[in-house]
Amino acid sequence: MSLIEVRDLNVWFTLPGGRELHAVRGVGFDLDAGERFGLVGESGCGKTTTILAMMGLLPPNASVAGEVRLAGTNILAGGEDTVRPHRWTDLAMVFQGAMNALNPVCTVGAQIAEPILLHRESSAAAARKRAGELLELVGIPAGSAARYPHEFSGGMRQRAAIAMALACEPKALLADEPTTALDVMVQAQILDLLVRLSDELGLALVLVTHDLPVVAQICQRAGVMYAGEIVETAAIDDLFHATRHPYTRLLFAATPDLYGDEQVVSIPGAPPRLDEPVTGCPFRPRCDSVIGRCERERPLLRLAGGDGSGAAHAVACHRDDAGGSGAPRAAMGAGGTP
Amino acid sequence: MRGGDYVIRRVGFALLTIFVAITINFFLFRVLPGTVVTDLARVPHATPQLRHALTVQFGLDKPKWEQYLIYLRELARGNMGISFATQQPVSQLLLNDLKNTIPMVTIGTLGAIVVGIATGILSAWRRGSVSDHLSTNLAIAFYAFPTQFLGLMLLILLGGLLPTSGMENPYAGVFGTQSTVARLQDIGLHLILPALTLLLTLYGEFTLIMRSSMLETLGEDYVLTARAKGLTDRRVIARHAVRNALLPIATLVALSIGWIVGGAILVEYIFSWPGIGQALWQAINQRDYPMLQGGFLILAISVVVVNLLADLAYFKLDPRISG
Amino acid sequence: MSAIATEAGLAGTVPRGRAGLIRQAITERKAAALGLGIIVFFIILAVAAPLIVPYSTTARSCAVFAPPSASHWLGCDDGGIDMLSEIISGGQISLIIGFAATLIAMLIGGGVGIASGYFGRWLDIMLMRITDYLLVIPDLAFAMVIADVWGPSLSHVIAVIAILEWATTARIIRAQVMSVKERVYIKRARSIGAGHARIIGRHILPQVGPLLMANTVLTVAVAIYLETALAFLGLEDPSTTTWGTILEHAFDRAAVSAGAWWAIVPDGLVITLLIMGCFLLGQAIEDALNPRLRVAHLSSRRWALRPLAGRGPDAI
Amino acid sequence: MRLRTRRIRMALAAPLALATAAAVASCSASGAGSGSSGGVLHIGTTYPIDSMNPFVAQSDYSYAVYEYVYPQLVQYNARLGIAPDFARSWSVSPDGKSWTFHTVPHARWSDGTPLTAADVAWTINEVMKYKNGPAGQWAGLLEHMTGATAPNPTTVVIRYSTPVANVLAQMQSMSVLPRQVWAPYFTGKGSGLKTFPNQPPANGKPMVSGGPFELVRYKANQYALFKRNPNWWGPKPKIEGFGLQFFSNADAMVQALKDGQVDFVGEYTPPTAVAALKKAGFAVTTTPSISMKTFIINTNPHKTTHRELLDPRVREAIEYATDRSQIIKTAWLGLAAPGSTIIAPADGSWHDSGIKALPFDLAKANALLNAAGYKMGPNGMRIAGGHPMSYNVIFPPDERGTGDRTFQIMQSDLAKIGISISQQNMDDSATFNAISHDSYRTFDMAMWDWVPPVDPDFMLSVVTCAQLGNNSDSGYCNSAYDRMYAKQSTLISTSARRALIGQMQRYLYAAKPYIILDYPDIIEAHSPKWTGFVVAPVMGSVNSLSTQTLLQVHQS
Repeated sequence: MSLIEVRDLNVWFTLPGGRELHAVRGVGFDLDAGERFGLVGESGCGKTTTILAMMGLLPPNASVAGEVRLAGTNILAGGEDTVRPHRWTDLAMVFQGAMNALNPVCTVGAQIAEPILLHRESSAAAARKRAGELLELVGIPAGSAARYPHEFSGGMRQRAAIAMALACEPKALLADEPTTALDVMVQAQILDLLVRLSDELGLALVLVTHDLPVVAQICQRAGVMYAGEIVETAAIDDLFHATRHPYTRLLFAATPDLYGDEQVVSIPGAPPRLDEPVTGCPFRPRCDSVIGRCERERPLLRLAGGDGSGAAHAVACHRDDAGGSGAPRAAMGAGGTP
Repeated sequence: MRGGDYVIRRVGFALLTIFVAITINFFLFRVLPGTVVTDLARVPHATPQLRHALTVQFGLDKPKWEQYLIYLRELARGNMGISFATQQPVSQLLLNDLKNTIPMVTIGTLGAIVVGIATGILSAWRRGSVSDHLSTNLAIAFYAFPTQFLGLMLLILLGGLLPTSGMENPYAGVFGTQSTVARLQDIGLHLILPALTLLLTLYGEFTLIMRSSMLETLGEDYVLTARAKGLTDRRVIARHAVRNALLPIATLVALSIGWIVGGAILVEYIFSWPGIGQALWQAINQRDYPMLQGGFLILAISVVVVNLLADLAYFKLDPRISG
Repeated sequence: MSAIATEAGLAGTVPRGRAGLIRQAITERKAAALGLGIIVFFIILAVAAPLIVPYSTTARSCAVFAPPSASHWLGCDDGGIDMLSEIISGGQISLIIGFAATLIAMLIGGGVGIASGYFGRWLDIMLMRITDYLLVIPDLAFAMVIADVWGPSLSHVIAVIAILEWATTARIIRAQVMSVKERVYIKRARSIGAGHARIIGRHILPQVGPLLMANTVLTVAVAIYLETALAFLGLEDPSTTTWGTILEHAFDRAAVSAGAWWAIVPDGLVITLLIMGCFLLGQAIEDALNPRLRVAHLSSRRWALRPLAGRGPDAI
Repeated sequence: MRLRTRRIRMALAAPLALATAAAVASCSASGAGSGSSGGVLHIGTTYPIDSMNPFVAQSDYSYAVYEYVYPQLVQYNARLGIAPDFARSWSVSPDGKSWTFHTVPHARWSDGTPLTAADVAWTINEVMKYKNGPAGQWAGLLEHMTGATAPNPTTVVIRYSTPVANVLAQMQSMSVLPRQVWAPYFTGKGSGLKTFPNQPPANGKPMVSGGPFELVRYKANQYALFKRNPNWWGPKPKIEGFGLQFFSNADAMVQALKDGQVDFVGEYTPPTAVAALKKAGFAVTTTPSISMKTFIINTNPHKTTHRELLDPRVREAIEYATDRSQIIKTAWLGLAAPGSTIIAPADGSWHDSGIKALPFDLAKANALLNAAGYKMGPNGMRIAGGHPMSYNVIFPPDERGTGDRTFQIMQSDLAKIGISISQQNMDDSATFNAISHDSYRTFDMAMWDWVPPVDPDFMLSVVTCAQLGNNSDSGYCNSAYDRMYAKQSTLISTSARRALIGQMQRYLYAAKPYIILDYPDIIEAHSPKWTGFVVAPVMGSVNSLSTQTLLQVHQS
């Protein structure tokens, strides 16, 4: 049994007009201690909603189904009250907009010490000392605990957010596009930091991003999401080199690599509206290898014919059930391999 | 100190505004047709000598500019002249009146702020619920009530239960012993209706502003972070949302001080509260320039001071302002 | 908007241009529709006043403080004049004062706001000191003196209210103009040689227009409020019948002691209703113009739980 | 409700005489009625005591307080005749130029210092020195006076340059000041006279008093509390003390009466509250007063505009179109008497009952105007001197409330005879300014009122040429009338003076500078638990005419 098991997670949003938007449609994956799992997909595919749903951080007009089992027990069973104790103690989160993820009118140190005081320590001094250590851990001088978020640079603010996430030694860190808002140099430092922390502290990491090279660089396994569900999941090498789902393949083709020797191909059309029912495979309108069944039947995520090289490789595509698979594209350019 | 020049600049602006207030005040009252001497008209056998004596005594015979310079010189010495009507030094009278107005206005305003902020937070947190609609519409209704109408209604409805005029029942102290505690209680009782009227006409604005400011703050990412940290709703609101939502309230209080004073005048008029509003009202009737100028000056200074305090409070509350 | 909102597609259909925004604000929010309804009702009442007024407002038609009866639904006031007719025709003049004063306040306030916001420097400092003074002075006390100086005729009351109210408008418009002025397309327009008048006309006014509209409606509420306060303190011409003078007559002739609630309550409620109407509408337009109202992350209502949806046996 | 201190203080300087006995309540001086003594009478008023300094105060309740705090030589009895007070008896020299008063022996001030005739002489002589300066407010009391001497502790002799008719009335309203308190202020330029607050010292001791009560606590514009003066030389008052509380509006005052916060409400009880108060079981007394509401028409011969108003037929027509009974019914709810001459009937024998006001007769008014040649022009207005007969009526705030309704009635009636009037509102100062502008040559009409003292001298003086720019609000100036006025002020014998005053009233009624609209009643209300009120035609029971009420009032 792995550290975190997400089973058939569904999220609906009731819109003001009364219509319902099915943002997450039966997502499931497992996460072991120290493992780094990437969740990839275009914006609006439900990846952020998924990790927010795991911590119950949804707005009032949302409704959730499915299970998030932590050491066997489903923390979403009783709604907000059962999930709250697990927040920051078991699952912690780092948000994308580092600029205002920190409270502008409180010092950084105080914001880091706050969860420690809440869940762990009783004395403020101990919490403050721990906050200083955490800042040092993420490469920020402990002295700057007394300064305010607007006095930090983008990178420092994200480091502080990470330090805050580690305040109560969580089992898993859910990172929502942690580096998207940062420039490339700072991005690399943050990613190294995440990898180092994951290895040293055995911290499980779920990295939500639309940036494939980043996933390739630091994740061991990844799942590709489209229109609210995982369409393909595999170990990082299989995903890049033994791509089975047409969307994944097209996604790689749409990502310019460092040396630019490949012709960048954009995927025509747009993801389907999540507030309307979908018949058949959601990717069908944009897929380049449509077969008869795609029209009628919605493909389910099934274990593909594994090539026996380790972690399971699952895909939700009718072509795959038929034994053959779309011609895998040539291996990614040099930048793609870890 | 952080933003030292910010404070100096704000104080500078405040002083400039007060000076403008003094000048405009002075000439504003000289525009009134008729002077206090004409007001003495129809005093039986007020001999022409008396009228002349009064004109000279109040310096009404000198050209306006000279009067203005005299007025500035006297003001620098803290002497606001003597009231034409009662011949007593204006500063003493006005400070006395201010002493009566301040408790009533402070309690009414603070009450309004507290009630306004509390209902604002509650209805923001319970957005869309019945209690939200109820408290918002009630706030708008009370805010829309003309102060004098509200005062009259309270006078009619609570007239029997609570004292409806004056600041205290003076008899107890004179015709029998009355401990200071009993006297304070008595004043407290007399305070309820005027302060309540002021509270009800003012709190609505604070509720609405606080509600929209809270709604905006609750949409900020750091609220999500706070919730993610496992804080209960109450703690998230108290620790993170309210502090940020309070910023616009500080400026609103400053802006509405002029409105509060207007309300105080009406409330004092209805409940015979012997405050500065009442004094201003009588001064206008008796064409009592020194009292009018003094009263306006005190009101202008108090408004400017409150504005300054609000600026400084805002500056202190929000570290982002470098000043 | 935070990540969730975009994903949840809550933005809905974005209305075309600012005017559409206001129309949407009114249709969307019940309160705004109610506010607009109240205002329109009173305007119609004022326009139709001469036709539907049951009794004359100057001639006596019943006993002093006669209680409400079949012939006089709202009884009579201290001069034996029918209360209902007074309120209907009183509304006519109160509205005229309210709208006229607001119009003047908007013109002056808007002008000063745009001028000081757009041209800035010394003009800005000078104009702002005057506005500071007007904001600093308690408006009712100021109005008392001015109305006393000029004598309590109708036009003086309008002028007094206009003088007091343009300062707040100027302040708001100035802030908006200064933010708009910094926008890129204004700088670009100036760089291609557009004259000040053109820039103000083409770019700044459309931006400022809706905000001015919202502020106008709120100022009407304040103008009516001030009118009644001035009348109550006896600074309005008692021979004209307005909602304010009705209350003043009642108060002057001790209606409360005479137990004549009908001389006070209906008039007070009518004033409150109109002010509420203006306020609801103004507030709604302001909300519509203020797109930053996000989805709240925190609310007393919680997200709901649903039973597990059916999935294939071997699905992960 | 406007602050009306100014118009009332006329009651101050000139002599006062009480109205006929009819108005007086039953209780006689000796206090035969039973009922417990003691208790504190709580009085409510809408006129604040603006100052305790008699050289500054203008509110009539201030003068009522001086009546009870300082001694006066004489006072009025229930029949408005002059009765002994601090002076036991008095006599006048044959040439009428010197008056001798014999004062109460062994009297003492509240602080124990002896109160003798010397105090009276001292007060008169000191005020004489400053009457053209700070003590100007008392100038009227000391007219034609040359000085006073006190040959012995119980005799004071006051000498005049010419015989003066109303010496007794003047002495009634002149308070004797305690020398031990006021002496330091009657020095140098006397500027201290006006700035001395004359209030109880901070240490809580009462203010030095020579009357039945002493002022114990005073807060400007709030309240004044009085206790019995232990050392008072006159009959002991039944009540232990009384308090005057100020209300900013009539509703608050009536509400306080209903709540029991106040026992007695005098003078300006609103007529509209009378019915409700009676229903609630309160004792409401109404009595004719000598105050009057006037409709002023400019009679100044040098008038620049609308000279048709100088035509007596026009003024007569306007009086015919004045519906006094409707005004009394609507504006005063019946609590007023129809007006006629400037000396009110409630003023007793001075009123000339021979003068009958013109009845309300629109036909006669139209006939008069047609006869005078003022044809009816377009939109219902007659034409005079080439322009429509439409006039501005200057309207002071004192007239708000009842005055508004009176104006509306006159406006609609005058319209029926082709004259249109419009209300021109302004405050007190501006009103006098507008009337006296350009020496009374520009104003057409005005509405104002008078609350004169009981003695007719003041009311008659208001229309003399000497008062132009001072007390005159009509601009009327006629040398024949002035000669009559000067003569009456020297007639010692009341019967001769009464005859001349009657002739003056008839003369004025014909000239019609004023149309006297009505004489509003005094309206008072008090809780049934109190009795013994002596109502007077000026200010009602608590007045500046005598100390009777507060000596006799007690809980029944």
